[in-house]
Amino acid sequence: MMDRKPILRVTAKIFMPFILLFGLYVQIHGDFGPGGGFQAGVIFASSFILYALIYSLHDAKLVLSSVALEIMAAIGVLLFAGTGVVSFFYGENFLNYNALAHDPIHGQHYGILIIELGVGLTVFSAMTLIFYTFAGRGR
Amino acid sequence: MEALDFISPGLYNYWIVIFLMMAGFYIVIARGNLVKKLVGLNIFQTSVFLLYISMGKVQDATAPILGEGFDTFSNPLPHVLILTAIVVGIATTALGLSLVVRIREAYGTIEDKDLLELEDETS
Amino acid sequence: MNLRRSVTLWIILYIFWYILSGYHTPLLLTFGAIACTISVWIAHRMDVLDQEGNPIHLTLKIIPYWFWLGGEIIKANFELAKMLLSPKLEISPVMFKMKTELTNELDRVIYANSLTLTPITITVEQEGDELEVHALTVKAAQDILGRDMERRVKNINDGWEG
Amino acid sequence: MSMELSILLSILIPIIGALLIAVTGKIPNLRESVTMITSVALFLNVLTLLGPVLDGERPELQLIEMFPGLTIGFKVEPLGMMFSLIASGLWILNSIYSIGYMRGNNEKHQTRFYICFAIAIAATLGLAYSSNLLTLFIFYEVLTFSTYPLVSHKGDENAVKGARTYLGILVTTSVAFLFFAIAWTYAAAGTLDFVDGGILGGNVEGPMLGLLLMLFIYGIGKAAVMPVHRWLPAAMVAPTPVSALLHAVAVVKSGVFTVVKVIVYTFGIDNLVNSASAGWLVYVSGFTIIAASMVALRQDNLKRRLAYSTISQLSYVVLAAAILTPISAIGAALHIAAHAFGKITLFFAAGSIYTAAHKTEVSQLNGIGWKMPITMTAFSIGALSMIGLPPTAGFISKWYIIQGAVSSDNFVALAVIVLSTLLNAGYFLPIIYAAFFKKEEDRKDDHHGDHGEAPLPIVIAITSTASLTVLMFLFPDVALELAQQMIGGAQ
Amino acid sequence: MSAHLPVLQVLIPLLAAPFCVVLRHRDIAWAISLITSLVCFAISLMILDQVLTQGVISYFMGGWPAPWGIEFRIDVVNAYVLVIVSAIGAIVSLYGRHSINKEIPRNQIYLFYTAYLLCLTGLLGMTATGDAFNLFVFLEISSLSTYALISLGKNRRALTASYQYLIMGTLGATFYVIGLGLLYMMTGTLNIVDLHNKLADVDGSLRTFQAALAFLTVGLSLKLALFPLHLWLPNAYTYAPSTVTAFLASTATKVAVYVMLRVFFTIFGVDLFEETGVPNIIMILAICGMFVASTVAIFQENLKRMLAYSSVAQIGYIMLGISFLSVTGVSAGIVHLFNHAIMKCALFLALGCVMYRVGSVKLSDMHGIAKKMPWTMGAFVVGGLSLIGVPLTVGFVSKWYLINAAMEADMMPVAALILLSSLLALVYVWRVIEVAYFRAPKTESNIKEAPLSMLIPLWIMAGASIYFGIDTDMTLGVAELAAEMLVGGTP
Amino acid sequence: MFIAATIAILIAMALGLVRALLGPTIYDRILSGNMFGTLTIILIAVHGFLEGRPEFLDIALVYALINFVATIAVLKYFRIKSPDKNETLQGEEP
Amino acid sequence: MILDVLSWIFLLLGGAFVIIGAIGMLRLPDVFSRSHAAGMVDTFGAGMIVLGLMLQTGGINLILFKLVLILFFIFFTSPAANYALVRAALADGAKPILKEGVDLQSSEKEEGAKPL
Ligand code: NA
Ligand code: NA
Repeated sequence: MMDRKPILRVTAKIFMPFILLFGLYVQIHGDFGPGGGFQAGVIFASSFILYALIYSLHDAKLVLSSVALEIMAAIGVLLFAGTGVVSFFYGENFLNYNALAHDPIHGQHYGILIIELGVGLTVFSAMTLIFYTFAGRGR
Repeated sequence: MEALDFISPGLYNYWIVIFLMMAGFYIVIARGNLVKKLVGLNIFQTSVFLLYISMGKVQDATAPILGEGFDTFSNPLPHVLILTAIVVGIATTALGLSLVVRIREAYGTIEDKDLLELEDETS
Repeated sequence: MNLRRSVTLWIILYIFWYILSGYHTPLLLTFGAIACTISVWIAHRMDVLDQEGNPIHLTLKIIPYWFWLGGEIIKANFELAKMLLSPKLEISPVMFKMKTELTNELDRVIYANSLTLTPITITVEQEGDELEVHALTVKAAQDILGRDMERRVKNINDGWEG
Repeated sequence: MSMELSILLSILIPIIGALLIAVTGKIPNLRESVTMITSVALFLNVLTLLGPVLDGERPELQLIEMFPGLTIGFKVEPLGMMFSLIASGLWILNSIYSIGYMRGNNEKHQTRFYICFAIAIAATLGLAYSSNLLTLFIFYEVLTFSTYPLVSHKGDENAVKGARTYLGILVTTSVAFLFFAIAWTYAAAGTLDFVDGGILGGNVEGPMLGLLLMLFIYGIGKAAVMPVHRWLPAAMVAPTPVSALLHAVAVVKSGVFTVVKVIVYTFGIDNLVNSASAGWLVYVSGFTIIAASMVALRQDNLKRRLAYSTISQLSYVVLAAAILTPISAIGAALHIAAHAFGKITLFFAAGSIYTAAHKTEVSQLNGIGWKMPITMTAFSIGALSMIGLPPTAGFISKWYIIQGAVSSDNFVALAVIVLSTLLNAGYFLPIIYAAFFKKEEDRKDDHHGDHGEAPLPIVIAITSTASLTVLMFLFPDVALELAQQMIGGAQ
Repeated sequence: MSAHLPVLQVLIPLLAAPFCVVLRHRDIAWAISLITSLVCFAISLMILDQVLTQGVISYFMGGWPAPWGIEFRIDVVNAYVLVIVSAIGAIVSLYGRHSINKEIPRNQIYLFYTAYLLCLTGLLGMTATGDAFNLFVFLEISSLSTYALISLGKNRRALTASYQYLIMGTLGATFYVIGLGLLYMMTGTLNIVDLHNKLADVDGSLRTFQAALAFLTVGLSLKLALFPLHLWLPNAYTYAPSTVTAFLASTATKVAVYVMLRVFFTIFGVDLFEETGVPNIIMILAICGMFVASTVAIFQENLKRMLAYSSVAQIGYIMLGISFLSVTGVSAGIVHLFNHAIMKCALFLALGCVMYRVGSVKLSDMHGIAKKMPWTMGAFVVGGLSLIGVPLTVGFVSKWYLINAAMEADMMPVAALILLSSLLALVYVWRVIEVAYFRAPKTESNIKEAPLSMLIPLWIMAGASIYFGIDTDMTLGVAELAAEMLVGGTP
Repeated sequence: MFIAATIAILIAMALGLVRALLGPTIYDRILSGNMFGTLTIILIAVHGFLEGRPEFLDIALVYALINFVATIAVLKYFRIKSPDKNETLQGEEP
Repeated sequence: MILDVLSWIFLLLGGAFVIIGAIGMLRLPDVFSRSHAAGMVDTFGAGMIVLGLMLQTGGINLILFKLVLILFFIFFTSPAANYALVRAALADGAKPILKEGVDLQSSEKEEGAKPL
């Protein structure tokens, strides 16, 4: 299949690393503008979906299996919610990261970074998983 | 530029919002194909994104993030809201599509009309 | 693993990161390094790290080609615009198959995409050395068969043996 | 034994009985013994309350307070006392009769029959002792539902159809009208308790009071005021002991009992007299009396004739209450008892004829009086009571009603009573005449040509109820005392 | 830790859900969801206690004050709803194991519990949050997991039902967000209390308020299945796995009603709400729903579908109560929220037992089933009586309040309509009772009573629908407090 | 000038929508859908400038990516999903 | 100032071509010929507008870079998407409307390729 579509294949090959990196860029820079995790997740998932579309679902699953994705989604949720819980133990409210570092500014940054990472992971794995089931069933 | 005021942000947006809403709603209701209904649903949801985009400058609230050398956004709220709404929209669409695929597997069709006939037979 | 390509890709990605990031704190630069490594790793797992996927060998020679192509695109666009705006839509669509002399798959793709990017012609199918093209006018079809563009694509890749 | 406990036991004894019947269902003799013991125990328990009530005590028991002003509670007042005595007393006789009837006719589902019967009795006693409208309503509905399996007992299509009509009319009217009226009463008066002199005085007035009364009267479908009487003929599909339960022991009695209670304790007689919005009730009940009698006249099926007679007799009670004089109210209370004894006798007789001779039509009864002398004598006593002739209970109650009508110059009521007496005579006397003085026709296809008196339990039961009908004429003291106490409070 | 209860309430199920995915074993997943829902229930009780003793709890995410940070704000109203949702969640988890193992493919069971916990998260979050947009997010979490849960049903029609619900639900949610967007444009805030305060200062025309309210109302009406926007509900309830149906029927629509209460009374306030004219429309639709849905229910052969239509009717009662805009009416609505949750849960759990043993919930497959499954059908009857509104069940309490609210508002016809529609409920419940109790089984089969692990939760619910029908202190007390707060206009 | 560009884009979008509605084949619709997507990206970019909100560019980029992936996905989906070719090509169902 | 003027020119040009391309979408007869017009909008029209925006960024900065990215992205993916579409249509059995009786062979130059 892949040999018969050189135009799409080459385009995808060239772009893939950049899409992935752009996803990570959005992820890391999420705290400068809100919502980074989600966008990153979407971008990352898009790259996997593109890969599965142009190559095959089988190839995509070799790169990242369904089970791995399910567990990643779970970890994502745990990261998101679990980080908030940490603040309880410092006597702060949920999602208050002032406690996470010595000064509140850094604390907030780390907190948001981890949370966004959780969101990104969840969004990415959920979207990819749904695509897997969707594409896998469709034949 | 006064003649073009009707397209200035704040007005033309609303016409698009209303148009998309109507169009999306119409497609959801009138189309018999399950995928097309989902497309309509997406268009309908898009109208919401536009609605929230067009109120970007409603209030001068500041972001609740402590500054560290870089500026805070003037009103990041709609931004967040749109993104959230988009997440929800995508998740819904994805779930909808996977349902459609399974419906196709189970019934062999994704046309409303045929589905109704098939369901009447079985029930 | 093709180490040379991995390293070059990593470097390119890191430059990309550096420009995009804007905030050059140690933390973010470290994150950048990690991000680039992850990207390269996944790319490697996806098996996209070959001469097609990472055509660093073309970098210099392709830029003049782009300028030339840009000119062609502009010309063709104006031509198409004229056709579309004239009251009589004077088109004479043709579709034909041809064999390209390009031996390298990447060159063939560049050629096919170049055809598509300039209006009036589009590549409908490309498989091996066989190309199927749809052209809006007979003249454009004949221009293609004149092989000017094909030669220029061949030039980009001159001297490189894949 | 405290009186609270007696009240509680009045409801619990039949329920415990029902449970024991369920347990012993596999052994018929044991099961029937349980029924008998339970019914006797219940009657004795009810009797313990009679003395105190006659002495002017009003035992109370508050069970549950759902929310302020809305309780499940009991209070034994004279009318309820009288009703509970009738119901629990007749249950004993009815049980004796049932044993004979059910065995004699090889009926199925006998266990279910006795269980539902016991529950119906429990509901009746709960209803009789209710201290407020809500409690009364609950037991009213329990009574309806517990009698459904009894009415549909035969289980064939006809029985289910009749039972559905029975249930449909009773429930619909009770929910749509009675419950609505109760809710209205609560909204207006803030309470639902039965209070001497009524609770609505000053709260609802004028035409609205008439409307509310109408909701009550038609909501109490068990009183069978036309046109909500249809359930009663429909329920004739039931076995005879059930008919007796419906017509004499529990169901229709609950209806007229509720009507009297509502008029006396919720509206208050004085309140109604003053507002003059109850006048229509005389006409409605009068019409029912006459119309039902005329329908009865044309029925050949004996039980159907009795059913229409019941409809007519029930409206006597309603009419008596509607005349709105103390004397007529006493008549109403007495008529509940009188009709109970008379009508149960008549139904026992009908069942007895069915069991022994398998006859159901009036036209088949020629000469039967000589084959079944006890049954037909009892029947005659019951019929006389219905007509209102001495020496039967019906005479006494009718006497009070007429007195009430005369004292309040209510000539419409008077005319109705006179006319209906003629009609009653018109549909009962021919039966008695035919039974004793006409010759039986020879019919070759009749395999039951040779028969004697009904089984012994039936004979015992029927003799007892007929005796009660006469005894109440001879010794009306207790009933009269209770009825007078009821009115005494209202004045 | 007690300061963090509001957020823990939502967070615990959210954190538990991924563990079901990671651990992947069906029994472990069940254990996780059971423990989680029990903990949630305990937390909700603690929260209710806190609210009742200390007043409103306000919890700011991340410590930022309103309107920037997301606030969890819990007063009597949502403390009450939290208890309902988490109680039902606990019962359903307790009940579900056998039923789920039977109805859902083995390899999908862990996903079922994940979706279930996420659904619980969403519902609890919707209830706890004080931020109108955050509410939307939780709404979608619960909705998406609901679609997934429904699609797990055995019949292939579960798929189309889920799809249908997805379309309607998403339309509803989008309408809600549009309405919210309009409010946000007027006020610049999304915090519910803040919205209330700022709306008072907005000098917009009535039109703009109407537009925003219309969007919100239509959106929420879709979610709570207000007639005629209920079309998704019958199929969804019918074809979802039994456990899911029980859970959804008693929580999802209830939470949507709660949100509607918030929008009407907390955000807009009684006066503005009344001015828009929306209450009248709701009243009319509610009454239409009561009748149309009940009538349709009568003709259903599939009992899950019958109960689904009954739910539409019952939602009509709730909305009717709210539309009176009086303390009594809103109390009736709120208390019915609780009561209906209990009774519907019992009913659907009973059907789950039938499904488990018989493999069908069609009426024609249930002839004489009461003999084989007496406990299951007993609970069904209790639930059914409650649905009708029989005294001593929870259904009576809410209906009594509802009728009183109608009387208070001088709307006698509405009160009458409430009663008439109860009759329709009686008809469809009675159909089942008649078939289950009075019909002979079609074929001899060795159907057994459901396992104890299903019967116990079932009877907890059935018992609760009697207990709270008698002891109304807690339910009515809280409902009245809540109603006073909502109608009184103190956010 | 931004506004002129905005108007041009909107007009083009409207025309594209007309084509999408006219069809007649599913591919015409996808084609105009894709074009619509591109125009949306440009519109977001221009709008960002107009509003002085350059951070909208990120959204535009993401949107461009999704637009591309979606187009490929839809094409793949429809080709697989049309056992009866004529029906798909006629586009509109009767 | 010159940059400004140039920028306006690009923006207007882009706008014009976007509209012309859209008109082409309407006028051209089949999906194959329409894809030319779509390509015009996607690449040239969009590219001109982005170019116009790039000149407005006032120097080399992040915004410029992101616009370049957008431009690159569009230019790389548009032909691929276009190709995928046309190929799919063809594989699905769509027949392009062609001018009849054209013999590309006859007008062919000596060294030119032969159409198959
Ligand atoms: Na071209
Ligand atoms: Na092109």
